[in-house]
Amino acid sequence: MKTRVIHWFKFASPQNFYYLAGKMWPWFAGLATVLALAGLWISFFVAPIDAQQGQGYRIIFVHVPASQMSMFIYLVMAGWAGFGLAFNTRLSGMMASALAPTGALFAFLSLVTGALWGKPMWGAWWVWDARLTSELILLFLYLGFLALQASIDDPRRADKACAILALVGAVNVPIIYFSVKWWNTLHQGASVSMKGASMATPMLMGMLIMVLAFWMYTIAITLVRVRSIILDRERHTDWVKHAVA
Amino acid sequence: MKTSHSLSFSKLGCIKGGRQLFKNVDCTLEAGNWLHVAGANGVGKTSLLRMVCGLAPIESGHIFWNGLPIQTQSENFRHDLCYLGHLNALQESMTVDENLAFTSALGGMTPDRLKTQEVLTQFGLRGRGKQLVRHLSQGQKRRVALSRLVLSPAKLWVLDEPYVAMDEAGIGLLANLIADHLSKGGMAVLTSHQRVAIGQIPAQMLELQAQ
Amino acid sequence: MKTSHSLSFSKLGCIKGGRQLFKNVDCTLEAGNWLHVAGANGVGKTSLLRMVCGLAPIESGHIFWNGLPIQTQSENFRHDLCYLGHLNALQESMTVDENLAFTSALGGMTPDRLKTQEVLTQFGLRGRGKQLVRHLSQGQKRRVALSRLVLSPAKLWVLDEPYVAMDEAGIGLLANLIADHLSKGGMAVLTSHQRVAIGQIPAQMLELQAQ
Amino acid sequence: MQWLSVADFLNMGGYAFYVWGSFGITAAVVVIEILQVRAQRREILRNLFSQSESEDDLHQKPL
Amino acid sequence: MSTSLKPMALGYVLLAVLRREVSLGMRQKGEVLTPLVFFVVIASLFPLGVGPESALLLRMAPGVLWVSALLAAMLSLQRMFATDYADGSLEQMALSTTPLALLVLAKALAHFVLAGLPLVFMAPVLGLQFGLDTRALGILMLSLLLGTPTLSLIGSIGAALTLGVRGAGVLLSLLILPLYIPVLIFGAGAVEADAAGLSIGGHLSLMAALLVLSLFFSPLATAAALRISLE
Amino acid sequence: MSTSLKPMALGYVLLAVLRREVSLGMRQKGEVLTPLVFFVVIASLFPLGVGPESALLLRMAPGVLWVSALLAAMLSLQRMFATDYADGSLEQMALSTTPLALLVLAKALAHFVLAGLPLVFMAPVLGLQFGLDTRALGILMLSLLLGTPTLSLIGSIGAALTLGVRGAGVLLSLLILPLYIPVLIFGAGAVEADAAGLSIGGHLSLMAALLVLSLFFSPLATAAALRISLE
Ligand code: HEM
Ligand SMILES: Nc1ncnc2c1ncn2[C@@H]1O[C@H](COP(=O)(O)OP(=O)(O)OP(=O)(O)O)[C@@H](O)[C@H]1O
Ligand SMILES: Nc1ncnc2c1ncn2[C@@H]1O[C@H](COP(=O)(O)OP(=O)(O)OP(=O)(O)O)[C@@H](O)[C@H]1O
Ligand SMILES: [Mg+2]
Ligand SMILES: [Mg+2]
Repeated sequence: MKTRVIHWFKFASPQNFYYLAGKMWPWFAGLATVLALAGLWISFFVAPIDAQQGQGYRIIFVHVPASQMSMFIYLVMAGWAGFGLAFNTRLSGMMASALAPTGALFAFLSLVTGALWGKPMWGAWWVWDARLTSELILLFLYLGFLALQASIDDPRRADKACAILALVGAVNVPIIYFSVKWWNTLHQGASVSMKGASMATPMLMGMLIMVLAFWMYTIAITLVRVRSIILDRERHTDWVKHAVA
Repeated sequence: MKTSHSLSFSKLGCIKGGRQLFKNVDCTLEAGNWLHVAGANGVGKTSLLRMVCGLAPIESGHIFWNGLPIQTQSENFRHDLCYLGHLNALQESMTVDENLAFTSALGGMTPDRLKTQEVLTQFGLRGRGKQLVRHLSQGQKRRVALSRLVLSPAKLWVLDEPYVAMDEAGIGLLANLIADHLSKGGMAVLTSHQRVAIGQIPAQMLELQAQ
Repeated sequence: MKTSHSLSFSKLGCIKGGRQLFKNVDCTLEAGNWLHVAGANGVGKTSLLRMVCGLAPIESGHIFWNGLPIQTQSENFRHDLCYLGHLNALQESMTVDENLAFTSALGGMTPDRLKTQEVLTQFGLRGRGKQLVRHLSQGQKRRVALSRLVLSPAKLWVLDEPYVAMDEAGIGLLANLIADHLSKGGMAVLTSHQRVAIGQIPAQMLELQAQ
Repeated sequence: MQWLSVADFLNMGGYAFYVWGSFGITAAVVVIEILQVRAQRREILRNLFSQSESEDDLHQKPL
Repeated sequence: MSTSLKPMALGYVLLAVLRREVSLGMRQKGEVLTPLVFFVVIASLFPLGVGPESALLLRMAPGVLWVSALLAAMLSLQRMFATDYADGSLEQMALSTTPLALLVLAKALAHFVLAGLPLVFMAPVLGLQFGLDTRALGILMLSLLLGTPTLSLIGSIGAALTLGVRGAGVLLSLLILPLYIPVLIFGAGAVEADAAGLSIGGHLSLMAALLVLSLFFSPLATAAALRISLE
Repeated sequence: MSTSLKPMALGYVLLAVLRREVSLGMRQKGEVLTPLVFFVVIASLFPLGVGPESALLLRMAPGVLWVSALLAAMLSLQRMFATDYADGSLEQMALSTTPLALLVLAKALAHFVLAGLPLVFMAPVLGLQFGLDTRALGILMLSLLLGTPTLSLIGSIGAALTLGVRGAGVLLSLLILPLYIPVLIFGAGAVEADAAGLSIGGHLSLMAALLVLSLFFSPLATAAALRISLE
């Protein structure tokens, strides 16, 4: 039993992961490129015009993937963080801090593309809708994570502190989401419905492919970033000196 | 109840900021003895002491208390431990008495007015109980911090540069206090750049070397 | 330009919290000499030094610098003065280099990289320039604080327990530094519970007595 | 093909600013992130190489 | 002396910490007064910024008062552990035989007593200035009474995480303000719902749930964060 | 070395302090970002407290944004001198040959650059969320640009006065918020006046006057306050 545990941790050692990630990321990057190209093709040339929203609906092909990724990444990040706290593995913290910037960027993209969509569709850049508001709060949570990470100079302490923050945030995300939802619906009825027209198949396909492309991109960029982080954190070890020599 | 205690390090190592401070430190301290951790500035004495207390994580090697790793019995170990660091752990805007009362309370004891007064007298601070710590001199603050030792039932004293800011009388007082503690089967680990004799008990030396 | 300086106290007294710490202190210090302010904990050494620097108001008596009361020439006096207190005056979240650069800038000098590096080497801190002060050991912090002395053009050094936290090598280093300063016509006022010889220059003693 | 001309494509049915703005900012963010990650890696490698020089300094015995 | 503390002894330590914190707070007479006055000042800024229209002010009142209370409670969070950290007392607490989570709970409660409770009693006065009626004032007080302990508890996590960090004050706000949002929504929501003639049972029970949840989890998270800060 | 510093040397010291402060601020990347994010978070709290009704939000916008900016700028005030005080640097500054008022001026300017200026550029984004139009956004920015340096300057007095006092954060807010009120009234007033079709020249010139006044007096007051804190 014990040997197994040790074996497992060896597998997750930064050194091994560094090489593993080095082998893996080009594949994911390649996949991301191919899928993005395909997705873009479908978005602009295959998917038909929307009956109600005209061509403007095409924003959906970046908006929805960005929104989804921003939420998933937070979950994954909190997962890594929790794992790191529980088992005291160094890699977990590095993964969490490699994911955070990308998650924050997607949250930002979700807000910007949403705003760019909202202006023509609702006539306002922003409304205080439940979903919009909770996405904004999610961005704040990411920023808090990043700010805390940046303010603590000892990386291992920073990892642990951020792990606690991520976990506390993860507990709160559902609470925030439901409270915001309730807050909004209390005052005004369903003034805005986010569901567009029933989706045509090519639209759905395009969106799915774009979502996949975003996934691949996220994995690739995270792997590259975590490699840098590993090098930085382990710079005094011998294997790093060999690796970069 | 167990009467004899022991502290031992095995292959203890410390890395700070990617620099190996020390490694493979082995050492055993039995009841009634004291360990003088010595070495140049920045060699890692404070870091070692903080590891012993469980304030800093142990990166390599082990620290055993009564034969068990300290991490596996942290509550037990904390009960046997009294630590005094570079900082005095005194609230500047509280009086000496209030600070001591709080110290006792943290250890789960009812603060005892008479005992407190006695201790203050012993440390040359008679009549200062009602004075704010902010208004004490550096050496007086250190004395108040040290009086925690007398009030604690701990077996193991871990003292980081306890003689700092103390005048000669104060140093003598403290040395006697430690000698007394050792004679009752206590133990002490201390760092200091001054070599102060503790009663008749020879120091067990641990000289850390810059790597 | 004046070359020889003098510091003198006349009937200096200090009351803290309604308690007379000392009174009628008279003393004159000429260029090239140093004054060791000694006395038990809490006798008023720090209070005296802070009065000398103009940080605490003078309640009774006078302090003269070159024959004039220090209050009447505070800018002049500050230019001739370098004070190092119990506190190190280092920004914990800045690097050593940045702290030193700022110290120089405060004195109206351009921070000189080479000079700074030289000073750090002198104080056994070579290669530490880029390290955050937070990550230095207690003694290393004190060394950085003391390196201010070398960078300052001041004539009068006022040092409150400068040897605290320093290892033996560090104490020797500092004593040499002071001796050097004195030999160039500088002056020093310091407190310490350790009697450290400063080169061949005998200390002018000022023993404060508890009243 | 649903687009009449390149101009029609670019016009996006009058939603050019919003649609191209969205895709543009997404592309920009992706590019910036990639550049930032590369810069970060270069910086870290540079530090790694310069590290061996300062190594001697750092491992000096204190006095 | 026994190795492990008895429950009674634990209670005693809890009380001792509470007493120490409160007496420290009372020492500087400002300590209790300042969050309070801050609450007043900040709430009064709005009429100045927005203009004196009473209908508008009345509509804004629950939200503005809750936001002001939240900010007032938050501003004093930072020093929950700061001085103990700087002078080494926190190390001693971490090394004491009492579970750190318990000490932390006591500190959070002390924060509530010193910074939260006074706000509860000040709120009606400010509410009057905005033109709220008696019923609304009562509900405002009730919601603050249920909400401010949660604020102290959640806040303690942030205070522990930002310990020893430069710019801790602002960072702290950044970390915990998003977490405060549910409390704010239900708290201000309760007053508004009642004004709109709706039932407020849901709001209040949700706030109670939040309180229980944070009473349980936040001391643990805070204690873990403190140990990390001390490393 | 001459006893009294030359004007050029004075300028040099001023620059050195400015550079040090700004580089200290930039060190923790968060330092510049946090007041900014704080501004955003706090401004977003109000809709959450008040409710999502857009007409109401639009009416509140100038006041709420100005109050939020003011609070964001204020929260970072506290550390203007705090670390320098704690570590003894401030004693050294007071003992240096450079006039303390000058050092203080440099520090206040650094605070404006780090904490005030970013707010000016963030304000339009928040304005959009509240539904302000382009013209109103421009005036909002202008009023903030004129107002935030005054906030930093006035704030430095408070920061100096509350140095080393327990609970400095809250006390500080308490001391300076009343002093901030004129800036707030004219700043938010300018945006509202324009929305109501009135001229804003008066508002802006009053703000400029406040700026000049505080540029002149506040370094002196701050320096005096610092000397008192150091005693
Ligand atoms: C700043 C403004 C906006 C933000 C922050 C935002 C945020 C989000 C989020 C978080 C999702 C969830 C993705 C998921 O659950 O899979 C989403 C999905 C979506 N959004 Fe937005 N959105 C914004 C504006 C808009 C606008 C203006 C429209 C269209 C009029 C829109 C249409 C959609 C659609 C169609 C979906 C997918 C629906 C679904 O999967 O259930 N969004 N958005
Ligand atoms: N992040 C870091 N980067 C580089 N070095 C570090 C870092 N953190 C700590 N150190 C070094 O680790 C050592 C810690 O020393 P420690 O405080 O244990 O010394 P000490 O033996 O107690 O010295 P002193 O006698 O001065 O108190 C110092 O040399 C310090 O410079
Ligand atoms: N408000 C006060 N009330 C009573 N006593 C006070 C007050 N303020 C200061 N004191 C006393 O004044 C003295 C100040 O001493 P000071 O710090 O100058 O001592 P010191 O000689 O430097 O001692 P040390 O060697 O410990 O550094 C102390 O005895 C202190 O208790
Ligand atoms: Mg040490
Ligand atoms: Mg002294």
